[in-house]
Amino acid sequence: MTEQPTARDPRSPSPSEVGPVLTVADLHVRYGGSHVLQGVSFDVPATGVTALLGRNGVGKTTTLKAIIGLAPRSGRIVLRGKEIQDEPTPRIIRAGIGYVPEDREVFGGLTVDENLRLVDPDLGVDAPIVGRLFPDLVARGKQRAGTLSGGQQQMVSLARVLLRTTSVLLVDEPTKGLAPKLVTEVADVLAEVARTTPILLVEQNLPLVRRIADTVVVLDAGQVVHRGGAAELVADADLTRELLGVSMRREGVA
Amino acid sequence: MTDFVLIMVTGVGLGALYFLAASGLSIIYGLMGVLNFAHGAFMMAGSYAGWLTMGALPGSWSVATRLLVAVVVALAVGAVIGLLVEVVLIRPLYRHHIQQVLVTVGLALASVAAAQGIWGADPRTVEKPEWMGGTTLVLGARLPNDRFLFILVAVAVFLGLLALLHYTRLGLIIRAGVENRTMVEALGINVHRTFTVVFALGGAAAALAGLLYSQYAGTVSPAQGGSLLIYAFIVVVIGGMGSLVGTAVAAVAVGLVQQLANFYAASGVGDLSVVLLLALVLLLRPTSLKGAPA
Amino acid sequence: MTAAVISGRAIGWRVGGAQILDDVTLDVGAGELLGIIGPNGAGKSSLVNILSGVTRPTTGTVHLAGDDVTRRSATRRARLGLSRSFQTSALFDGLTAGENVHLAVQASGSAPFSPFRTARPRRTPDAGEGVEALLHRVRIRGRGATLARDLSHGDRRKLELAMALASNPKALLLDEPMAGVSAEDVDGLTEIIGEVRDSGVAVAMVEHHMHVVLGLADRVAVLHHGQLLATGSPRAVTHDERVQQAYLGEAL
Amino acid sequence: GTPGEPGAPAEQGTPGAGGGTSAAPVKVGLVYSKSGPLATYGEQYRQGFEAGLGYATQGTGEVNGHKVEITEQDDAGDPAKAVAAATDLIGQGNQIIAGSTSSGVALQVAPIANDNKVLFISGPAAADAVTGANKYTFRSGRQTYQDVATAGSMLGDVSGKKVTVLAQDSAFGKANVAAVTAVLGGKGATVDSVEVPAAATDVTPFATKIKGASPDLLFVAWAGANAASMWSTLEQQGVFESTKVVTGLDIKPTHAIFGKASTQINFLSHFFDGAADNAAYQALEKGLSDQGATVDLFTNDGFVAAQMIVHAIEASDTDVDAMVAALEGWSFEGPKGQIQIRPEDHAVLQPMFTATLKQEGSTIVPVLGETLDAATVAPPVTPFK
Amino acid sequence: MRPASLVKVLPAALVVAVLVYLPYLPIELPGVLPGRVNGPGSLQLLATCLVIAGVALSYDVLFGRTGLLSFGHALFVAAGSYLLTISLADWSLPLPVAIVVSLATTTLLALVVGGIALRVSGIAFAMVTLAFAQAASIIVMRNPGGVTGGEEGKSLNRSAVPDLLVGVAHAPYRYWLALGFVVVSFVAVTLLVRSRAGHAMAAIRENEARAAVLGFDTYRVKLLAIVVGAFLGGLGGVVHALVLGGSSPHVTTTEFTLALLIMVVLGGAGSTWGALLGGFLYTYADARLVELSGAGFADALPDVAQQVLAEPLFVLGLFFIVIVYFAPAGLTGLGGRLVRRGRAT
Ligand SMILES: Nc1ncnc2c1ncn2[C@@H]1O[C@H](COP(=O)(O)OP(=O)(O)OP(=O)(O)O)[C@@H](O)[C@H]1O
Ligand SMILES: Nc1ncnc2c1ncn2[C@@H]1O[C@H](COP(=O)(O)OP(=O)(O)OP(=O)(O)O)[C@@H](O)[C@H]1O
Ligand SMILES: [Mg+2]
Ligand SMILES: [Mg+2]
Repeated sequence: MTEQPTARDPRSPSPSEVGPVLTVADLHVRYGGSHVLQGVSFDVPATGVTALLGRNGVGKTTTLKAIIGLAPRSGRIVLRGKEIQDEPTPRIIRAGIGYVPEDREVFGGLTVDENLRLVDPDLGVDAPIVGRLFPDLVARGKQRAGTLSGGQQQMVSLARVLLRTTSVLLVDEPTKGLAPKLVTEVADVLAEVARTTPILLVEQNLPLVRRIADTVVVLDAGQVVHRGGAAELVADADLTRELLGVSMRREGVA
Repeated sequence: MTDFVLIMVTGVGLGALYFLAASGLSIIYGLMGVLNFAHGAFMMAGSYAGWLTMGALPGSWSVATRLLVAVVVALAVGAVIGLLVEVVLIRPLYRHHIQQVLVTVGLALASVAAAQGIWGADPRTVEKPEWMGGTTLVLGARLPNDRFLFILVAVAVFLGLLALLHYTRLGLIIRAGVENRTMVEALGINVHRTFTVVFALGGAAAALAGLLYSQYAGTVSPAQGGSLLIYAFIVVVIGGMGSLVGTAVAAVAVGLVQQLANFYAASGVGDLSVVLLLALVLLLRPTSLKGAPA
Repeated sequence: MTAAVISGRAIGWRVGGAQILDDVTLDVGAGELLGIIGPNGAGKSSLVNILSGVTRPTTGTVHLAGDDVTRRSATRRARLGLSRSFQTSALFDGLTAGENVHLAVQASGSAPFSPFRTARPRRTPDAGEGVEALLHRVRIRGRGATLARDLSHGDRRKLELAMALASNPKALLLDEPMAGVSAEDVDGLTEIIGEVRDSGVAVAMVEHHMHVVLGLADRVAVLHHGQLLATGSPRAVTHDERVQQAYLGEAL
Repeated sequence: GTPGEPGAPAEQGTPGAGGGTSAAPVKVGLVYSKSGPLATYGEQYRQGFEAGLGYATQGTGEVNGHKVEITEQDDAGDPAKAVAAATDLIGQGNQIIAGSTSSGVALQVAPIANDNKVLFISGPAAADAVTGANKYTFRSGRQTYQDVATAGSMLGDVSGKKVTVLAQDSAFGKANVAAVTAVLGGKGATVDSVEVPAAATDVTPFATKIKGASPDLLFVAWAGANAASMWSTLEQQGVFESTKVVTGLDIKPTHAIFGKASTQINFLSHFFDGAADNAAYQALEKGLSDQGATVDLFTNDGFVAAQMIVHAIEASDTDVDAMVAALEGWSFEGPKGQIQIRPEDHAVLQPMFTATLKQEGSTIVPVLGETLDAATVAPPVTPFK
Repeated sequence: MRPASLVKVLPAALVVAVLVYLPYLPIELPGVLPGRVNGPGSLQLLATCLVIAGVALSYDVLFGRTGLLSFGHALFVAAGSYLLTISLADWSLPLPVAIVVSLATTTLLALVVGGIALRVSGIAFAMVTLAFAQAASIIVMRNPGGVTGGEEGKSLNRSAVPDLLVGVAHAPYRYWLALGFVVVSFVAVTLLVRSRAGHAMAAIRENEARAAVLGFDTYRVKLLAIVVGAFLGGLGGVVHALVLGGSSPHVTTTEFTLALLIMVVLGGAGSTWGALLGGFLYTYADARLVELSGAGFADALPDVAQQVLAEPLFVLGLFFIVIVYFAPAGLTGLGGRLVRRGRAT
């Protein structure tokens, strides 16, 4: 791999044009004795990709789960002007959030087609968006999702949320365990999706972040320690080392 | 030949009863991973609901009419009990499978004891429509009419459940929810409601089984549900833990084996035939029965 | 016989009417690290499962230190010196890191099972120098008393490695040890795995992080549609056109 | 210092004999099923006992100035609980134990009575083994043998006749088969049996076998579950058409269980409402109606137990051997008629009844057939081991 | 012995000492025990409670320690009990030989039943063990050859056991016998839990698949758990028969196994003290709850409520549900929690 300049889609409006689609304010999460999130606040702009970064275990996944009510939380969460912090998960999802979990979590006993129809009974593997983005899945409509390879499962997991129109997508480490070629493909898919739907993306792969993210939010020790443009952060080697414990140069070298 | 026909038909009739008893157990286990020990209590509730209803309706109505009303009442009672048990007892313990089993064990003990306290331990006779008590002559065998009814109802329940699971959205959600509740919710589906529906369904199936079994036995008693439950368990295990088709096949097999062994085998074998069948299936095809980890 | 510690010969695996693996032959020698790469669904995890004994191949044989172990169970192979990690982590979540390693040490012990032979009490922190040494080896010495479920992802991966090393294996199979590990921890893990290899263990590692594979591997095997597409030095393989097309694609 | 004897009370002195006056109460322990599957039998027994105690003590509740102090304990039909209760009662100075609704309890408590030399009067439990169990064990009811002998009487001369026993494959069923073989086989009948496994849900195969064999007499020994479906199956398969069917008459609530078959069955009976009429019977009826109850099967056993206990205390209020001696050979009038306690094995020689059921309005009532003399149905002597 | 382990042993020693002394304690505890503490009734009740407590502990080896949900443990207890009474009465064996025969046969039975049932896991395992136990129950009920006594049970051949174990006056000795059984089980289970095999059991309970690839022979470890549990359960059956003066078919039933399960959960699964406490309290409550219906406060209730409350299983069942809900770690877990909270404040 070689370093490349940030490839942001020129058509996407700049973040300042519209108000945020999602606002998280003073979010706290406690698991038993441990206080995982200690007052996290940030906005997800109405366009483009916002990357949520941080070392392992700082609470990135927890933040996403807390937003959709899968983690015990307190604080304020506003989706398009509507407070959702007290709603149950299904209601939040239907209010317009799509969630792609960290570990894929496809339904192993169901076929690929059934996994998709769960979201929308009328759209299975023959849905146009599936054919366009994930041609490999189309032929596997009748295969049980549990027998798919890791990458194929990731495809199902992504395809699942794209069947429905949403205000914002929460995507947790979508390229984990994917072959390099697929990483590029997924990045492209996300970039394309981001043209119409804002994405809050958790990702360890900094080159990918640099390529598709507009803004970044960095978590550490349960709090937001940095907010800013993606390009600026990635360009600043000292800052990346300080915030993420790694230098961009090394990471970029293939 | 005559004897054989009689044994076969009553065997299948018995299998139908076993299937009815096992179906509710099987869907609740297969879909929610909850081994419902209170299923026997659900069956007992159905049989007592039926008995009380038939007693409360005006005696001028025909027995068959009263029985029909009793079936409706029992189904409703079973569904409501299943619903309450799910909402009050099972749901808060979600993810703790062993605890769920334990709660149902406690419930089974307490409710049978309660019934014993209220109505006494002795069996009470139930009224049976004239036609069901009669027989039909086929190939020289006097076939009890009620067995035909049981078989008919069992087939209807079987097909209904199968269709529900595979051809409805509810079925799809149920099958997905079995695997990963959280993710179903994260897709915007209210899975709680679905599981409550499953339990209500299981409760209704149990109540129906209980009521029909009391018709078959001619009496209701607190212990009845429990004795049928053992067979339901065995049927569910032989059927492959939660597979509806497997349950149906196993139920018929168990009914037939029991009747044939009781008639043809030496006294003593008939008794243990069902357990022997279980051990045999286990030794020959252990993988088909690999249960979900408790 | 070659000096291969672990080798698969002409392995084929069919399931559900599909040929998942087809005539795959590979060897890993002592002190060697073989990187296994390939597109998703190529059959890498399946191969690891077959080598470790979790699944049986349809055709072909698996040899461990020269012995045919194709018919041996996973447990048996573990006792013969073959360790592995899983693509998704599998720890005893309710036990501390130290206890996890302690169990692994015990599992590999050669003493026959005697129900009433007392082992050391489970909850004491000084449960044996072996445990400490292992935790040290994977750089999580200070976390021995932390419950496994409370460890960070990277530390969990390290703990798994410690458990795999507990039996002093001759061969180690790693299925995507870096998946989901933050950039910072990737370096640490890479170092640890390198040390393990250098201590003379035969390591086979499935991994999608190319820079890790290229940095560590002595040889790389590329699987594609269940077949061996190429084997060779990292440099040779990355420059193979077919590999670039099937696997690497346009690099980020 | 060293502790005293284990189990010894604080200060010496025998409980129950305190004071030394003749007015010391006599303690009697009742261990029976107040709860559990046989609670209905137990309740009848208790009602009968209360009536019997009133009758035998002329309403005073005292014998020779000794108050009879009753302590009740529930065994729930569980021998373990019964043993604990009996031990407790004996430990507290009860020298007389009565009750035992189930045979399991009776057979576990009898040895305890022998071990501790207390008087034990078994209740409704029908097991033959209670008779002749030991010197301290008596019974107040009938035993299986007497039931079977009554059934045999219904066939007239059984010589050369074919008799089949339909019984559950259990101790109770086996005892019945053995008794029929002994009683009727001894008189020249060919006896065979159809034993139904406890686990059988459907009795059709067995009904078919019986129908095929078409015996002259079918004796049905069935306890508990499935009775209703068993009878309707026998009826459906036409067993009644060719065979005379005999069984025991159980308590009132079960009379409806026979369904369509009820009028075709010949019943033998230990006791039922209207089986006899004498002073004791009237006292029982009166005593029961005071409690809001009516005469039924096991009220007799409680009544007779009370009669026996009062008679024993009349002989001595402390010496159990004297009580045993007084009871052995005692002949008296119970609700069923004249009763005698056989000294050799404590068998209770008593009349038995045959009956049929009759639909009367919406209820089914038993009608007395014959009253069989105690001697005709007397079991053979089984001396103490 | 190191001071640390001394501290651990001390409470157990203290409890045992107090229990050993009870037969010399002529005081009354009205309502708690029938009559004097050292009266035969009380000691018989306590002896029964202790035996069942030990049996519950043997069940916990499977359920709490290894995570095996078995519904067939009654089989082994019944085997111990019936084999003893049968070998004493029908085969006229002397007591020591009879005990050895009972235990050896029970262990063999555990090997066979466990060997087959372990071919499946999870709930299926539970059901298979249930089926085996059910078969045994049926056989006992059927009274083959007249040896089991069917539903009437089988009484102990008094002449074959020492006089000290017979008779109401000798209740203290039966009590000590039961206590001895509990101590033996306690020591055996404690040693087992600390052994390599014990650790393997814990590993299997936590994550069986993981334990397998670590190199634990999970099949053998599980079988070992079943065999040890069965051995102790069989020993419990032997002592039960001696304490009770016979075998009763109640110990063959599924209800009995379910009761064991309840006891263990009630006290705290996977804890030695928990299983003992649960077994003891359950048996005690089952025996004494009947008094509830006679208690004064119940008179105010309507008849139906009184009848229902008079069923011990109703009260126990409900109490059990409450425990599962509010104290999932059982009474000992609850106790531990309270102690910790007390220290914290
Ligand atoms: N259910 C839970 N119970 C207790 N602690 C939890 C739970 N889930 C997460 N944690 C803890 O919360 C912390 C944050 O976890 P989280 O998964 O959100 O981190 P992350 O930033 O997503 O890490 P990674 O990069 O490894 O995915 C971790 O220390 C984790 O151990
Ligand atoms: N039981 C099965 N039935 C049908 N196909 C199966 C079955 N098990 C695995 N497969 C298929 O075998 C192929 C290989 O799977 P495997 O998990 O080995 O891939 P992998 O190389 O490890 O991929 P990844 O890098 O994504 O983890 C996949 O295409 C998968 O769908
Ligand atoms: Mg995460
Ligand atoms: Mg893989």
